[in-house]
Amino acid sequence: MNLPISLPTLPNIPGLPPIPLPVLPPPFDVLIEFMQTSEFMEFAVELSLKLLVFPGLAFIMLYAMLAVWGERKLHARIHLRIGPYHVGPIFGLFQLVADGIKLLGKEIVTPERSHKFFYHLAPVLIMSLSMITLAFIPFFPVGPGEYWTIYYSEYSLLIILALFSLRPFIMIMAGWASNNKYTMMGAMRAAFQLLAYEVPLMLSMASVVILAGSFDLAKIVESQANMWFIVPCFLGFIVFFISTMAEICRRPLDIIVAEQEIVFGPWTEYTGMEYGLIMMSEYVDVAIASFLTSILFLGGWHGPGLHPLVWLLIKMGILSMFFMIGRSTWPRLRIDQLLDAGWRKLIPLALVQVFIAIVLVYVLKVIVV
Amino acid sequence: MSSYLRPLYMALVHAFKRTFTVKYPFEILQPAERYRGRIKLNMDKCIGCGVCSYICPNRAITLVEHEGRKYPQLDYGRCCFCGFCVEYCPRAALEHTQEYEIAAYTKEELIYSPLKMAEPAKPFDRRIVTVKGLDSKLGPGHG
Amino acid sequence: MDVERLLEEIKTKLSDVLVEAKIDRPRYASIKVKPEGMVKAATLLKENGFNHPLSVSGVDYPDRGEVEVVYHVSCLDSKSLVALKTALPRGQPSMPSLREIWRGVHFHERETWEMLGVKFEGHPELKRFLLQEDWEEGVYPLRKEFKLKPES
Amino acid sequence: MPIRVAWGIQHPMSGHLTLYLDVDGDIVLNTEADVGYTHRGLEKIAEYRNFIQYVPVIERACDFDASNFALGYVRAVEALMGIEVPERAKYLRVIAAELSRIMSHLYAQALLSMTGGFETMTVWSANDRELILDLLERLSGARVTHTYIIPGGVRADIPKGFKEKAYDVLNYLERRIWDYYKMLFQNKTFQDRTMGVGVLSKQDAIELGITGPNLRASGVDFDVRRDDPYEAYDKLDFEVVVEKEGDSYARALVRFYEIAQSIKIIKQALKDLPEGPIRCKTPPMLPRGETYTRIESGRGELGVYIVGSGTNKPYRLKISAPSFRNLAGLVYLCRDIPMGDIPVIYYSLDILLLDVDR
Repeated sequence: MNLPISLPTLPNIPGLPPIPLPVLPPPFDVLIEFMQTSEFMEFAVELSLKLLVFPGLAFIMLYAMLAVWGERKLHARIHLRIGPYHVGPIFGLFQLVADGIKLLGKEIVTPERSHKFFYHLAPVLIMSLSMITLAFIPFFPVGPGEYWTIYYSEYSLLIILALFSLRPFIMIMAGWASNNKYTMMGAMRAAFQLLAYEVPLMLSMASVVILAGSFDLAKIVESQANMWFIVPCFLGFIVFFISTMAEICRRPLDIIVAEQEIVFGPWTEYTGMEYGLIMMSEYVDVAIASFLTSILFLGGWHGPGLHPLVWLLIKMGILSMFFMIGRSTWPRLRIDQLLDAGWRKLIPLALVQVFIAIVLVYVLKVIVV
Repeated sequence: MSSYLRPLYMALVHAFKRTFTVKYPFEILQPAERYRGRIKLNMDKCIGCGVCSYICPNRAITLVEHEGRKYPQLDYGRCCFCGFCVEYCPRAALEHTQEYEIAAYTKEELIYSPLKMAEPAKPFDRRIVTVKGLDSKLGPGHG
Repeated sequence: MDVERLLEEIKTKLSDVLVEAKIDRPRYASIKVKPEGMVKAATLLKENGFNHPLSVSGVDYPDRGEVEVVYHVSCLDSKSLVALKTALPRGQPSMPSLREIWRGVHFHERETWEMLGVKFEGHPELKRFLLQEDWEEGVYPLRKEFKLKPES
Repeated sequence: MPIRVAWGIQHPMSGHLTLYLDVDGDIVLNTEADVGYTHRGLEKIAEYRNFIQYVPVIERACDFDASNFALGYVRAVEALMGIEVPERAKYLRVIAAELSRIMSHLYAQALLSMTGGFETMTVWSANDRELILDLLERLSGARVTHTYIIPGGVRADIPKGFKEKAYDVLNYLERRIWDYYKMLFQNKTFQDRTMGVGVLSKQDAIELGITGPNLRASGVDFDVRRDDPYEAYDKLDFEVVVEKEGDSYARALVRFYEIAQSIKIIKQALKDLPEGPIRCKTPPMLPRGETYTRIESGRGELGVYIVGSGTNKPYRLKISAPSFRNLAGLVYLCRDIPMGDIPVIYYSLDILLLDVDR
């Protein structure tokens, strides 16, 4: 893969003896030898570039800052107020940095009779789970068959689905470990909601997979070159949008963290940077949701003119605004209404959509897989 | 279906209306001219009769010696700003100012001695805003 | 039914326990009854349409040595109001609870018990209501001997 | 096996109240209310304050609806003294009371929309309540606890530019409440959360002694302002809003339409405000005897039972607060419902704990 930057090589300064390499037992000497080759160096630099810059840390921090600023300004304007005002250049852009520094200063409290190990493990897990999901999303084509993604596999959609289904366990772990009635109720609600909305999520993905013919996200985007999948499966788009909203628990489907009923759901007892991690993972989830929606239905990086990555970011930006606007337009649904909507309304719609997809592909042969 | 999308339409329409909030420490809202704020004592008019301390519902006013004469001393920890003392004072020695920023760190600081009550009203040194634009399409705002 | 006809009916039916019955204002009557006649009077009132309970107030008269309990009940159709009063001995004031007749007086009776010590037999939940947990038994704040310390 | 959860005093939406819920899964089987956190013994204080001094104290019994409570107490005192307030003071009292009712209804709507997590309506209602507070500040000198209505009449006449300012605000509010209707009452999610929740039948409402908008939402056509008119209400025409369903949505709707009615009342009162004095002499002492007067406050029918003692301090004062009687409705309704409905029912009944504890 030709990288836009020059590769560093091991420094052998003339005049000084070459750096003696350590002699290690059998399995490691092969590893050391392999690390000498330029091919490994190239892989290491590229991987660190991906981990630390684009889909990794720097992008997430930047996106979170913009998302926090955008969301709070959007809600403020709808509430006829001003929103963050004093921190940072454009009226409060550095609000997340300010909140982060504040949270870093706060003490991390451990509730008295809570299960210490699992209590402190939960926020770390929820954050890492959200970040891992980013590793499998292809962002833009680099070569003919090459894509800019941390781990390229033909089953990337399946892996993401598997990671999505891991989320309720971490919430139950947090709810159970913090030894508080409200967190227990929040954990049970998390189990209900996330399981209820995984089925429509899968079915709406299924319709896209049928049209694209493969589980690989890159191929799905490639097959949307001339017609975005939102056109044939618009129903699928709606079902997918609503069920991802439930998966990342955004209002109006956020009974997991319903402040008015169960204080803050499974996350009630967390303070300090643990609370920061949980909030951060919420914005990473919004990023994932908008990436997935734009890749599956809005044709990923396809778009006239601009660089493919820019197109993906534009679509993702607009979609994340739509994920966030729910907070100030609809009140929260009750748990039984929410589950009823999940099981009785979304799943039939998704099934209809799958039927349409099958008809389109195999019966009318309109779309060649 | 319309009632799902109507709030979304209303929210987006309101996103472009005028903001209603006041940036309080930097701007201040214009109190009404009849506003019952801090109570100012006019030392020479006061005859020390104690009607104010009798009528005060929360017993906030007590009479205090000062250079041989009795003057009211107001404890803002108890005062409920009902304005009865100003209304029932026979010599109109007490009057309202438009100040309402009289918070203090300790309860003792809240007890205003007659001298402190006699200080003249401080004018507002910040931008004063009033409600305007009630009839405009943009909705009311403070400017 | 309106207040005048109600008074005639009360005078005829409750003549033995009736102490006095008069009309203070148009559509506002007050009936004073002996304690044992309360349940009868209450059921009679309820049958005549007075089924909207307003309040239960206790008034302590140390000089007359009695605690007067006043039930205010209104009839929504005829828009009239009745005050059903009874006087109880001040030492151990107790009377049958009218909770079965008017469901709404549940909290009112509980508060009157707490504030004045009027024991309502048959009331399912006579326990601390508004006062703090460590309020010692037997002290009833709204009695005249309970003095507020005059502030400053 | 139900666990006992304290939906209690340390809870974002509970206010000064602890509800001990027997929760089985997500269903609340039974509720027990523990109140008294804001009990200040206002009835005992009444025996230590003369009838003029007590007006600011009783306004603290329900400070979202201060003028109505002051009006309730003052009418009881005047009924005991047997004095008649001049005509202009009656109209001014109606204006202050109706402004205070709009203030109370807007705040109730703000809290109810907060229960579904709907901050937008909360902030909008609070914004427009500010305009009403400005009007009351111009009229009486204080934003929330006005102490404007005192025995014998009213403390001050309307200031110079008050009528024009009031017409501006009221015209704006009249248009504005239809924004609320589109945003809140036609919001399908809000309808899902409140329709059919906490249904109070007409018979239960009457027997439990429920008052105010909650009673009218259950189909009972009763309003003290029309059926037992006081001050200038018999000279002003307005309709009494009645709904039939008796659920949380109907209660919110009754309060919503009552704001429109109050605006109509204030405009009429401002238009035909008679000339004349605004206060009359009051005898120095409260005569012996007792009386019970009632007015329609924002939350319901406020009954004041006062026993005169011949001195200027009442012998006994009983405040029959509307929220105290609605509390019976809350405990009755919070049975066999999902956990999510507790805040909706609690705030649709518009129970203010300052009222309950006095």
